[in-house]
Amino acid sequence: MSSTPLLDDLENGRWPSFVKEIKRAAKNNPAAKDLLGIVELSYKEKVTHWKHGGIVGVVGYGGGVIGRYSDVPKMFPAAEQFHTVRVNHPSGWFYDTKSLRKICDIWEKQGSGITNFHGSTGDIILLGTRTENVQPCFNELSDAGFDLGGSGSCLRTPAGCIGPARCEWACFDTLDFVNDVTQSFQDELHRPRWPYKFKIKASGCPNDCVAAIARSDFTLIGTWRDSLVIDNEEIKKYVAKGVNMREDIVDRCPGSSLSYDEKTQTLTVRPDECVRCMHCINKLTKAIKIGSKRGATILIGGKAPILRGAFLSWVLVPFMELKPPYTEIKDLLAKIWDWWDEHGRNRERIAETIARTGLKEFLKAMGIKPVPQMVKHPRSNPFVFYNR
Amino acid sequence: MSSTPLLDDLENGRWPSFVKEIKRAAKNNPAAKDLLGIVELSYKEKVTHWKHGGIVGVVGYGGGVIGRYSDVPKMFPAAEQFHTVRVNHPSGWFYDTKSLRKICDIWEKQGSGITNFHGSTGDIILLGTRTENVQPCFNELSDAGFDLGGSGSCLRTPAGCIGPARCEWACFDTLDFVNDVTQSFQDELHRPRWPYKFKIKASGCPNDCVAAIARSDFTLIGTWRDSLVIDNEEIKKYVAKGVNMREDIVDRCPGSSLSYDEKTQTLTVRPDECVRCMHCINKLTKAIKIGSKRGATILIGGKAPILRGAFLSWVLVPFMELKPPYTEIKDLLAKIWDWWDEHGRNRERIAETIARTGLKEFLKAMGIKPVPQMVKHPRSNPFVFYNR
Amino acid sequence: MARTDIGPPDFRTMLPEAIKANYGNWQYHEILNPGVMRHTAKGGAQLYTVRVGSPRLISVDFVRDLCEIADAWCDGFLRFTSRANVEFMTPKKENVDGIIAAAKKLGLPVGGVGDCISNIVHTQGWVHCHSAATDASGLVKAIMDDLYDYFTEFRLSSKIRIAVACCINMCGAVHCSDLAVVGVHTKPPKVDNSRVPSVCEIPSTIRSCPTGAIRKNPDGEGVVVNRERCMYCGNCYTVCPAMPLSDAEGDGLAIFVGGKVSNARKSPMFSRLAVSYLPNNPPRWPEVTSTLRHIIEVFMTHSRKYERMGEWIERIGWERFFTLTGIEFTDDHVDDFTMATESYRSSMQFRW
Amino acid sequence: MARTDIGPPDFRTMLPEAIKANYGNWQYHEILNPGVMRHTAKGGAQLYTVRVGSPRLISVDFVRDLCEIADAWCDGFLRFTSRANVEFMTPKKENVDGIIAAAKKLGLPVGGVGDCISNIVHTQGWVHCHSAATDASGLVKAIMDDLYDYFTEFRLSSKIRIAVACCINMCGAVHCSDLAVVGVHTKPPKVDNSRVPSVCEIPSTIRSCPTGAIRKNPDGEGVVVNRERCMYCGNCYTVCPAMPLSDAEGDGLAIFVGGKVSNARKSPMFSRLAVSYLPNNPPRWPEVTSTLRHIIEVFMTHSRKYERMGEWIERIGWERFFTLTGIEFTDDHVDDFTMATESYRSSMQFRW
Ligand code: SRM
Ligand code: SRM
Ligand code: SRM
Ligand code: SRM
Ligand code: SF4
Ligand code: SF4
Ligand code: SF4
Ligand code: SF4
Ligand code: SF4
Ligand code: SF4
Ligand code: SF4
Ligand code: SF4
Repeated sequence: MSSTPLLDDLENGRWPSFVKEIKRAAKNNPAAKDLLGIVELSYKEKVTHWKHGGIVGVVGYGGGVIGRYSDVPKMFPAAEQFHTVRVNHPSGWFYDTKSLRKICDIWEKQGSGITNFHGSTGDIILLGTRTENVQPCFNELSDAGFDLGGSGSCLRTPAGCIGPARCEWACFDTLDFVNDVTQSFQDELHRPRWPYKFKIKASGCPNDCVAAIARSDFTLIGTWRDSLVIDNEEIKKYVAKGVNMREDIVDRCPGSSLSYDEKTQTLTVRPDECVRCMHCINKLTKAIKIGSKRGATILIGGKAPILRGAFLSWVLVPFMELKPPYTEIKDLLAKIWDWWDEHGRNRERIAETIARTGLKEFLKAMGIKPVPQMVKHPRSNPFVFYNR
Repeated sequence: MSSTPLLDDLENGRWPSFVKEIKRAAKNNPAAKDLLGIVELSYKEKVTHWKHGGIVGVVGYGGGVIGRYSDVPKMFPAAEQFHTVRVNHPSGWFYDTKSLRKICDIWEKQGSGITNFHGSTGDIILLGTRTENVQPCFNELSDAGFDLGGSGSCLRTPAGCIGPARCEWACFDTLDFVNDVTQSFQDELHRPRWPYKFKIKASGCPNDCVAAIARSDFTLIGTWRDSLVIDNEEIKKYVAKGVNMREDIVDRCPGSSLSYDEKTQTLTVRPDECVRCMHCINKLTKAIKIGSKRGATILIGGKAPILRGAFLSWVLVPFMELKPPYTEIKDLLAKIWDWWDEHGRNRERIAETIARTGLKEFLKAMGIKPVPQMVKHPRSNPFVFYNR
Repeated sequence: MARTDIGPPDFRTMLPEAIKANYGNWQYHEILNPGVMRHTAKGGAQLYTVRVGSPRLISVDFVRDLCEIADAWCDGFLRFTSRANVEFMTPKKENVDGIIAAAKKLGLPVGGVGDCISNIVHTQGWVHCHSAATDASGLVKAIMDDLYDYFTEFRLSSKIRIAVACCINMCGAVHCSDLAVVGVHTKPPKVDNSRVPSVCEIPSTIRSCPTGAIRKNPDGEGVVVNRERCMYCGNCYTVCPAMPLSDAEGDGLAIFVGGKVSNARKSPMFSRLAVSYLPNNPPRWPEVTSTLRHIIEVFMTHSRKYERMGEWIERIGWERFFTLTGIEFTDDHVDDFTMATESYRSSMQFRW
Repeated sequence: MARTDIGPPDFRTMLPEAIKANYGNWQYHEILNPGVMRHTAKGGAQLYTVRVGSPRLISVDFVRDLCEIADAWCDGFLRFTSRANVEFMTPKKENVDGIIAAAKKLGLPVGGVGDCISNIVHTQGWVHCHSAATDASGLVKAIMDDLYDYFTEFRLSSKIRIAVACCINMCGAVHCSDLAVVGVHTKPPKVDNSRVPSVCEIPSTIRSCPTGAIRKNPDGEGVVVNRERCMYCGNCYTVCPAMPLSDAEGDGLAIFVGGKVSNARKSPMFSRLAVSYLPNNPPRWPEVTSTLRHIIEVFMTHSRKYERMGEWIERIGWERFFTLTGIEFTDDHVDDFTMATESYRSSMQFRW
């Protein structure tokens, strides 16, 4: 009988199997083989067999590697140390096969041969290596032109959507921005020194294809200031194809900003009322285009629920043009980090620091004038700290 | 020159003038006259001239009178003591002129002759008397069939809308209920012994004409369980009169539960989707009637902003039939007060106690099963106190 | 000894015959004009109601005046509304004009029914309250003088409910009104440490402060207030009379907008801060009256039929509310109280 | 020494020619089928994208397999998506079938574009994390096996975005997903006081607890946990390794529903608790897969075109969600965390 009956079951079924993948790696890698044993044990016992952290790293960096030790080293000695190496992906997760193959070769040699393309922050996750291999692994990656991503209380690997590389709705160059900001803040990324982690994500339009508003402390989402553009010849074609303009487009517009004339088959927008939700544009890709005065909204504070409950990022700057060298946004980032460094408590994300001190204080420190776009509604309580 | 030039200005203008009223009382009442002086002084200096409380009352009661002293007794001796007597109004604020005249006579004799019909809790407010007159005033009121309302940390004077007396939408007998509950809890009303005040208000339907949801700790609002009833003959008449059924009725229905057929001029409701907001009923009074399985929703916690911010009452029991002797609701009230007495801190309204301990705990103590109608949405955080 | 705990008179003794006979049997109503409505009962019986404005702060003679009208036209009965108006009811159509004439003779406005601005729910102010940052009756008089025609005529396509409170205790439904004016203190309490030890319980005074701004006086008896942390709520003053907040210079008015309590169309909503400070300018408070009027006029121009203030603002967005009214948005509008984060916008949906 | 701080390779070196040439110049796209879309640039140039599912937890050989496809059909380039799918792009229409055939040969599903259930965003689980209450890769495999046809076929009229996290740290976008599965601990940490003093900093361990459940051990060294106050968040364990929460009996799964991040139609929304506990039942977690499938089927029956899960629930109301799905509403659903009151309903608008 197989020693991993529970995992074996997960080789069946139509979706590609991670168990098959671990087994493929296990063929010529003892660590991968022992990983299989450890995971099978967890499947049987319904508890994890990984121990809490342990500091492992490379010379000159404070992060980028997650130390990991199993609590069953006797049973599975080859996977006793199973550290993760986070490798910073190229913007948009584009690769040439030469680079990919290079990474594969390095990892086969220096680690378990098991990986995640990608971790949910965006890194290439090289899963499972021993302490003594960490530095050589890094050296080889560096020679191949790759560098580590973030871990610990630092800037985490920024990520962005595919943007202008393939998407007609990109309101700024997400890829260039992510690349530029990553390169500009290498020190912040590799040497943790803040109260806690800080994530940056950039989506080219309000569809937010990297879930930036939910998963990054500093969120950029593309938008535009003028009107979307309607091509009514194309609208007619959609109508001919059976699109119900009223029910599926006009009635679903959250700005109540569209009108449709059945007779002339023309769709009109009241630009002042459009909230740029993307719905009509998404559904009528040939007929409706985004506006041309493009830039991004900056939002702040997105994070998972530990400890005060989850936050979605809040509007901080409704509109900013985003052009290289991105000076304005880099200055803002520096200001934010300074403030957070000074006011943030240990293990307090920026949203929690702002929640504790009040958005008002934060805005003041940033020199940003409050505007109604920052709030769902003004305060309902009368407890104003008047400065009179 | 007049000694009250600022107030005199408020005798001008089309809206009836309270200054005229104070002056009317002042004609043969020195306290009223001095009140005028005190208020003029406030208008000049822009500060209040009333001092903080002082305990004044009648034998056997702990509340019903608000002690009030001026801080300018030398200037205005007749209004140095200017206590308020709160008199419990009859349900629905209905009066026969005999009773009203009786109150006038008593107040002319025992007080300033100045009054509010009514205070915003609902009492008749007799404004301005001296300590030695308080008991005689009460005695005479009692002889006339009136009693004091609430003040202090007790049950406050319950109030309700006009309900079945004149309104076709009353889903329960607000007047009888208010009267009954007031009579049943005289002890709780007159002898403060709770952490803080507790208010009850009853509106006969979701229009909430006494703002019960905003102003009472314990809120009853009438509703029904079956379908509203549409009379399409009357609908046709409204259409003939120019009502735009689609725009003004169907499109404004928050339940998206109405359909209108232009051809047959018929309006239909999907009862399962109707959220009983009252809009269509309000606007088409002859054509649409409330359902016939009537009762009330009980909500809890409405209050003003001191100290944790204002609360609107929260749904506690989505539906309860409300028929005399109202045993179920009285039992619930008793349970709530017991729990609050035990768990509430000093000056903590019931909403604040619930907010502090969690609705879950409160429901458990009340023996009420949680239902989705109590929440806007289930929790988004994963921090469940599992009881496994 | 007087009888205690008798409670209020049974309302049934206070109902006119026309109501008793049709109690719970009403079928529909019609609003005939801003001051008059007609209710029809199942049997066909009808009841006319005439609504009349009142300053609420009145003399007993005013009440007697009302009694005279009721005796003349309404079989000796009348009622007050939840907004301190007076309602005269009669089954006789022919009595309506008599009631109206009698009210007018007394200088009382007839109106407030239907899509009107009805009477203002208000409070005590300088007339009776130690907490007051302003007067209530005077403000209401000034406002209603200005908005008088909105009470007596149909100018709106929805109700506008106004409330006035003289301090942030908000005795009334200020926190859920279409338009609300609230007296605010903007200076910390003036601590009189010569009296604090004798008239106040120090520990409970310290505990009363929601922001922890009060601590023991390090230099002697009594307490001190940390100005930076004080949000002028007045809770300390309620507990300790030797810490009044009133200040001729500092006290002023804030305006809140967009609240409602009915469930019609939209669920109940809180009012939100529109203007954080206007000067306390008796006897006419022109800054307040003109701001209210201005908001109402902008609302009338831009709102849809039936739309309450808050529904309108929700539809157009707060950014448009501020643009259209020209009111400045400041950091005072940004919530920093206990539930503040709930009010921060996490959406790309906004207007410029 | 290796060079440090070189950062990632410049993405420009990783772009195929067809993209470089039309960078920022795309005009529109069409979804040709669940696995293929075509983007058209302003000049008329076209780009075909074939999307292929991946288990994310893969071997280097898997990556090499992908490279072979890319070399054969895509000039040696490929990319991954934000949901760990693989995208093969080519300007040549005739290459599309080749890519699809090659992917299928490797056993990889083609799909996930448009109104599909795309790949699941997930985390480490028992494969690598000390915090895990469950496995992630295994859950995803079990779920995607069950929902396979939703990936490869158009069965929906909107996207359904699923996320899986192995503990409430929620590494991913669980808190804003149409459907989310989260591993939960339901027993307090098992304090090993023989190790606490040596491996943990006691004051910061005590401070780490958001509910104040941890205090010094009154009977000796280390700390004790007040069971009543523990909400199993695991924050203490992050700070102090001698307090693991894993428990074979207690650990289980919660399901959250109705979140989204796009701004299309409705603003971003949080996911909300639908099922507070399902047993941890590897390797197939049948209770989880069947619950998800059931919710999806109810959603499909009752939702409107384009409506995301959360939009649907908002329209019909949570009460109907629970009725239609037959999921029991319990006190676990009632929030009692820091912002709980915001979630309590202050409205008469509800359905039976
Ligand atoms: C007399 C009074 C009840 C009482 O027991 O005293 C009353 C009586 C009626 N209300 Fe009211 N409402 C009364 C205060 C209220 C309040 C409370 C308040 O103003 O503080 C509200 C809630 C306001 C809010 O949401 O902020 C209120 C919200 C309504 C509504 C819902 C309006 C809306 O669209 O939101 C209706 C229906 C309508 O007008 O379409 C209504 C309808 C009615 C009807 C038509 C009911 C009926 O069939 O008799 C009554 C006369 C209409 C009118 O005044 O326009 N009544 N009504 C109150 C009169 C106050 C006054 O003097 O002006
Ligand atoms: C007389 C009246 C205002 C009026 O002119 O109508 C009034 C007057 C006072 N209220 Fe009030 N409240 C009055 C209705 C209200 C209401 C409205 C209601 O009951 O429908 C509220 C809002 C609803 C609520 O209860 O939350 C209200 C919320 C407050 C508060 C804030 C309570 C809170 O929890 O937020 C305070 C402060 C306090 O209790 O210390 C307060 C305190 C006070 C005190 C006792 C001042 C104090 O700090 O001790 C005022 C006495 C004034 C005086 O000298 O007469 N009053 N108070 C109302 C009672 C008349 C009556 O019995 O009919
Ligand atoms: C490739 C990818 C971006 C990337 O840089 O990797 C991407 C690419 C596209 N997205 Fe996306 N989205 C991608 C993740 C997302 C995400 C993030 C996520 O799923 O975690 C979202 C937010 C989901 C949410 O709200 O929870 C997202 C919300 C959208 C929407 C809005 C859908 C909605 O109605 O809410 C559209 C427009 C539409 O589909 O109508 C869209 C449209 C598109 C378009 C059509 C844009 C374009 O013109 O190229 C792309 C292909 C459509 C498709 O996949 O159906 N994309 N898209 C991501 C593919 C993930 C995958 O493998 O499945
Ligand atoms: C590897 C990864 C999951 C994955 O399989 O994809 C991951 C793994 C861990 N996360 Fe995460 N997080 C990962 C993306 C996220 C994300 C998603 C994102 O970045 O877009 C989130 C939600 C967004 C956010 O940051 O709030 C996330 C929220 C957390 C949290 C909760 C933080 C919070 O403030 O709520 C923790 C707890 C902590 O920091 O102590 C955490 C902690 C951890 C730790 C370090 C466990 C711990 O307590 O020390 C995990 C290490 C597992 C391991 O052994 O490798 N991880 N973590 C992701 C990083 C891969 C990468 O670099 O690409
Ligand atoms: S976020 Fe917008 S710009 Fe970026 S890929 Fe998605 S749809 Fe395109
Ligand atoms: S983008 Fe959204 S808000 Fe703007 S017109 Fe289109 S559907 Fe309406
Ligand atoms: S709350 Fe309803 S029942 Fe009561 S008076 Fe108002 S409309 Fe009539
Ligand atoms: S009462 Fe309200 S929810 Fe019900 S059908 Fe009428 S408008 Fe719609
Ligand atoms: S609002 Fe304030 S000042 Fe006015 S009566 Fe109430 S407690 Fe007094
Ligand atoms: S006014 Fe309020 S915040 Fe200021 S000291 Fe007093 S209790 Fe504290
Ligand atoms: S969700 Fe929890 S268990 Fe899973 S990887 Fe993140 S921290 Fe580890
Ligand atoms: S799991 Fe969370 S709540 Fe429980 S003791 Fe640890 S930190 Fe406190």
